[in-house]
Amino acid sequence: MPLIAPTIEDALAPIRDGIMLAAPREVAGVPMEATRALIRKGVRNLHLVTLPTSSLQADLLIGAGCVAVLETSAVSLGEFGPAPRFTAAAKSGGIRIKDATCPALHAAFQAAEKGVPFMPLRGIIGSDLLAHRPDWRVIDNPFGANDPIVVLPAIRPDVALIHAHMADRAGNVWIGRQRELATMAHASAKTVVTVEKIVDGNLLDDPMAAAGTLPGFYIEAVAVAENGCWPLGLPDHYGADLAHLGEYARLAATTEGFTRYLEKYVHARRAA
Amino acid sequence: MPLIAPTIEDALAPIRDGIMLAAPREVAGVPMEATRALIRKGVRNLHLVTLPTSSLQADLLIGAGCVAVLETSAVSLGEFGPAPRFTAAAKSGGIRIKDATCPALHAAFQAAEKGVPFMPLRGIIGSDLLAHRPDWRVIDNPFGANDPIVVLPAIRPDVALIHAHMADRAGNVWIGRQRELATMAHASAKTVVTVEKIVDGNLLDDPMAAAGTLPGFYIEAVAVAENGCWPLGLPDHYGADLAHLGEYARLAATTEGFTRYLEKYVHARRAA
Amino acid sequence: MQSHACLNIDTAPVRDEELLADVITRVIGDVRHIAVGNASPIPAMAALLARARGGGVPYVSLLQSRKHNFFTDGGRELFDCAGQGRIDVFFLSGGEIDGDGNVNLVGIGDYDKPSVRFPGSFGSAHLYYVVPKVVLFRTEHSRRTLVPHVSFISAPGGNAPNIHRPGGPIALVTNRCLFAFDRQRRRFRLESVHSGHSIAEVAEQTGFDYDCPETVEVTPRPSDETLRLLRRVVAPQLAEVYPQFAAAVFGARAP
Amino acid sequence: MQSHACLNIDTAPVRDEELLADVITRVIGDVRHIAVGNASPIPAMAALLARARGGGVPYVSLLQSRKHNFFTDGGRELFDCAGQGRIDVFFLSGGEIDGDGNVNLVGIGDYDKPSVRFPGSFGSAHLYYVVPKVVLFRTEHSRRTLVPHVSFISAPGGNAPNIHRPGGPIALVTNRCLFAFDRQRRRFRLESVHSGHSIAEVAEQTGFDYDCPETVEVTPRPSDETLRLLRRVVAPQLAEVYPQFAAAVFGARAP
Repeated sequence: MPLIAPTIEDALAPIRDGIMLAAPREVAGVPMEATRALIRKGVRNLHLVTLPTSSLQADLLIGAGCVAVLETSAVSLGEFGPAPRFTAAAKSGGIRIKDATCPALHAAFQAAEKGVPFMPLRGIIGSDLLAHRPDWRVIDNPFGANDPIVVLPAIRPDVALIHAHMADRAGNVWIGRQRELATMAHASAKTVVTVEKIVDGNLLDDPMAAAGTLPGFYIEAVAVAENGCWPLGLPDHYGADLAHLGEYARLAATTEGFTRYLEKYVHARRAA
Repeated sequence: MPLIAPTIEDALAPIRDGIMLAAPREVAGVPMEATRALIRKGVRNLHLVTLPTSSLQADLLIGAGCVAVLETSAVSLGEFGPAPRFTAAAKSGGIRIKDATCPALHAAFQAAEKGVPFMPLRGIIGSDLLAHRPDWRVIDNPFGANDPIVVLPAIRPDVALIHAHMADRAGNVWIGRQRELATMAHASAKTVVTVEKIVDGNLLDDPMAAAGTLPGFYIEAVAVAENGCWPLGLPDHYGADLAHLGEYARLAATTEGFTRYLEKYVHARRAA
Repeated sequence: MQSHACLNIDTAPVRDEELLADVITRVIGDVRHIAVGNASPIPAMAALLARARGGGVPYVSLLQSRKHNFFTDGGRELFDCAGQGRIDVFFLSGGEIDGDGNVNLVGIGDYDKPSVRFPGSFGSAHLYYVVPKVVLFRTEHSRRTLVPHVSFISAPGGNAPNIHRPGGPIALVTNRCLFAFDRQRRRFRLESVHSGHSIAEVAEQTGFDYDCPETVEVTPRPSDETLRLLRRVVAPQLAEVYPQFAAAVFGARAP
Repeated sequence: MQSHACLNIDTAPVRDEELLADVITRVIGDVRHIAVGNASPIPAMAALLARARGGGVPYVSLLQSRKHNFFTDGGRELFDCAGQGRIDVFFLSGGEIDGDGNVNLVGIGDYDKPSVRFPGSFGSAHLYYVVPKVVLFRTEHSRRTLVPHVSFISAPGGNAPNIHRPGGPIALVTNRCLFAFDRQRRRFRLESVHSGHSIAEVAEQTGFDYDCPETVEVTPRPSDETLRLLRRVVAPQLAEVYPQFAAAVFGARAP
């Protein structure tokens, strides 16, 4: 049975130095409160894999020195410009980047979900991505003739860390339309979740709610983190804090500014 | 935009002789009223592919002479015993059977959903299924050494025919937990739906409903068929008519009995 | 009917189905997740019994149930879950089962015009390979069902060493006895004979060769506590998915 | 602010963004489904304009929108949908774009220690291959962005004939002009130059070779009806996904 953890810190216990950690895309409800707790915990050498892209979360973890390897299709602050700590680390060689393309990450997680060693994907051939991904291969389509196709090895993260609107006491988590969070949990050995709230009853008992529910069976621990995506938004529930994101973009443009940001918004603020 | 069809017959227009028709598993809400309408329409030479199994629906279509090729992991009446018309047709060679195994059909539909030509699957090697499926291949796992693995070609049906609890006027269909119905629609060129009712408003506007909704984008036509799964059940809504299924099993045991069944329950009864 | 059932519920004699469910539960041992496929009421009883004993542990997934089934990702989730290594126990039956642990769910005779046709292979050609503990189950123990060699291998009892196969059969439970399966040797061994049946009868009714130790125990009778759980907790749960079976065996209806 | 915007809404001069959206909408033509990825406000304007003109047709999917997005199968649905051949139009940009139609979204210089790093390839290395009409879009038209050869090919403009590739580029829209792309020849042709810009300026600012006809038209001004739709219908819709952009360009906020 999933642990309904008293604190975010308790829930984060499975996230240790050196593991492969799966992170959701920037619009899927990003566990930012948990991310700040991870930085406070001082986790190091993460292999961070985003499904398939990231914004503030990856930039913050990279800037705080938590990441050794980053597997992603893109890291950007969107309307607020390039992700400054990601960009700086890439240019200095401070992290190793495994560049991917969005559907390749989706497919590789689905391979793990299905327990198969690989998944084929159209495209990619002729892209320089291939040259830098020796773990990707090109085979002949067994059902074609002279039809090369890329195959991608399964991605099996140690831990997936996600945020959602609500969970029940059996650890069932309502993820709504963010179906890739289910795939992420299926593909990962363990899944840690923060939620806005814990609700009474069982989400699986209501057919309408059940359709958007990730079963507790796949969940290691759940902790409450109200407003847990701040300063990003939670789809259908609250928007992003645009002023704060602007402040982040300005501060994180320099190492010194980023350090001040960390002190002010990460280290000085304990989890609520 | 999807057609909100005035009658089931109108919605079934895309289902013509000789097409590949995808059918849902026996517990996913089977469009039985539409199936009876198909029999009345006299459709012939279907390549019926079940995702992944079937019960009464396949037996009825086979018995009524609508099916030339059947691709399935199993056809059975469950507690009511073997599916008599399927069994008889198999023994007489009246239909060509492409025997599969459940996850192979799921994977092959997912291959079509993803636009890839094939999908790998563990297992199957050493099964006689392989010998009878020349369209399935064994390749070496490109990421392994001396590690044979089966690859399955994508299944791209011409039409998927499904039933669901409700749709809205934009043709969005609430399928709930029956996620394979989404995959079936994604994999198929066209999808025809019967529903218990058409509701006001847009299902995609409510995050809770949206999580279980198949967008109208994928839908060709929707028609209302109240109690449309009878005598099978619709999950979460109504159960199977056990007495009727018992009667079917008894009657369908012989050709004559099956003919009487068709006359009484299919030809004599027009769609409501 | 209800009051009549209540009077006798804890004292009625052990039913065959109860004995078999108890045997299966014992064979399964401690696990995290038991899944049960279509048309398997006695394995479903066993799984629900295991959970009743464990106070909610292990997870039980009855494929055709809404209540005893946490899957929300459609029909594929069972197989994906197994592929992930997250299903510990599954059950398979067969129109034919042979001494190599091969199961036949397809038919007998020429594939294109079989003399006997079974429903089809269901998920066997995948689950048999990836679920660590597959329990074979067949209530008709005869030379017709337990054969020297199956006519069609829906799923084999074993594979060459280079074939990825973390799973496979651990036992075969019939109406007469319990066989254990040795995966290394790909061979059954008679483990216990159910009360009222004999070693000689098993030999007579089994079409394949198997190992038979000098002494074979009688399958233990289910404990009173087990019978209580089966009758009071499991039977009503079972009635949701197997109404005809539950009514016939227990006189039980879904709560 | 609101009343001020209302006073001028239909008579304000044509904004650059409006011209570009209009050009893109024209390039797209009649289609069933336009999808727009991250950080693409002007392509999003164009897609919403196409739908406003069509009275609800074509389908428009703005990846970061909740309202203008029918996807319910998670982040993969966009790519699956494209793989199915159900997305007719997509937009790509690039830190660098070259005359072969190659786009670079990764960086410049040594891959392990680049002198410039872009966000990453997003879905380009798949969508560029499978979407029939990909419109390249870059508002900074300079020799820095439109280069002879990109440093890193995130996605190529073309492939060898044996590579499965139903999709690819049809045009490149910049702040100065519209290029059409000839897939057979893998080469751009100058199609029209926006008002206020010149053929000579385009030649001066473009780092790659392209075909330049004898006469090149001036990009037509958006019609009054187009401007009305952009300002009254599209701008408020855009504000949901691109609040900063919509506010800066139109003074518009989400309804």
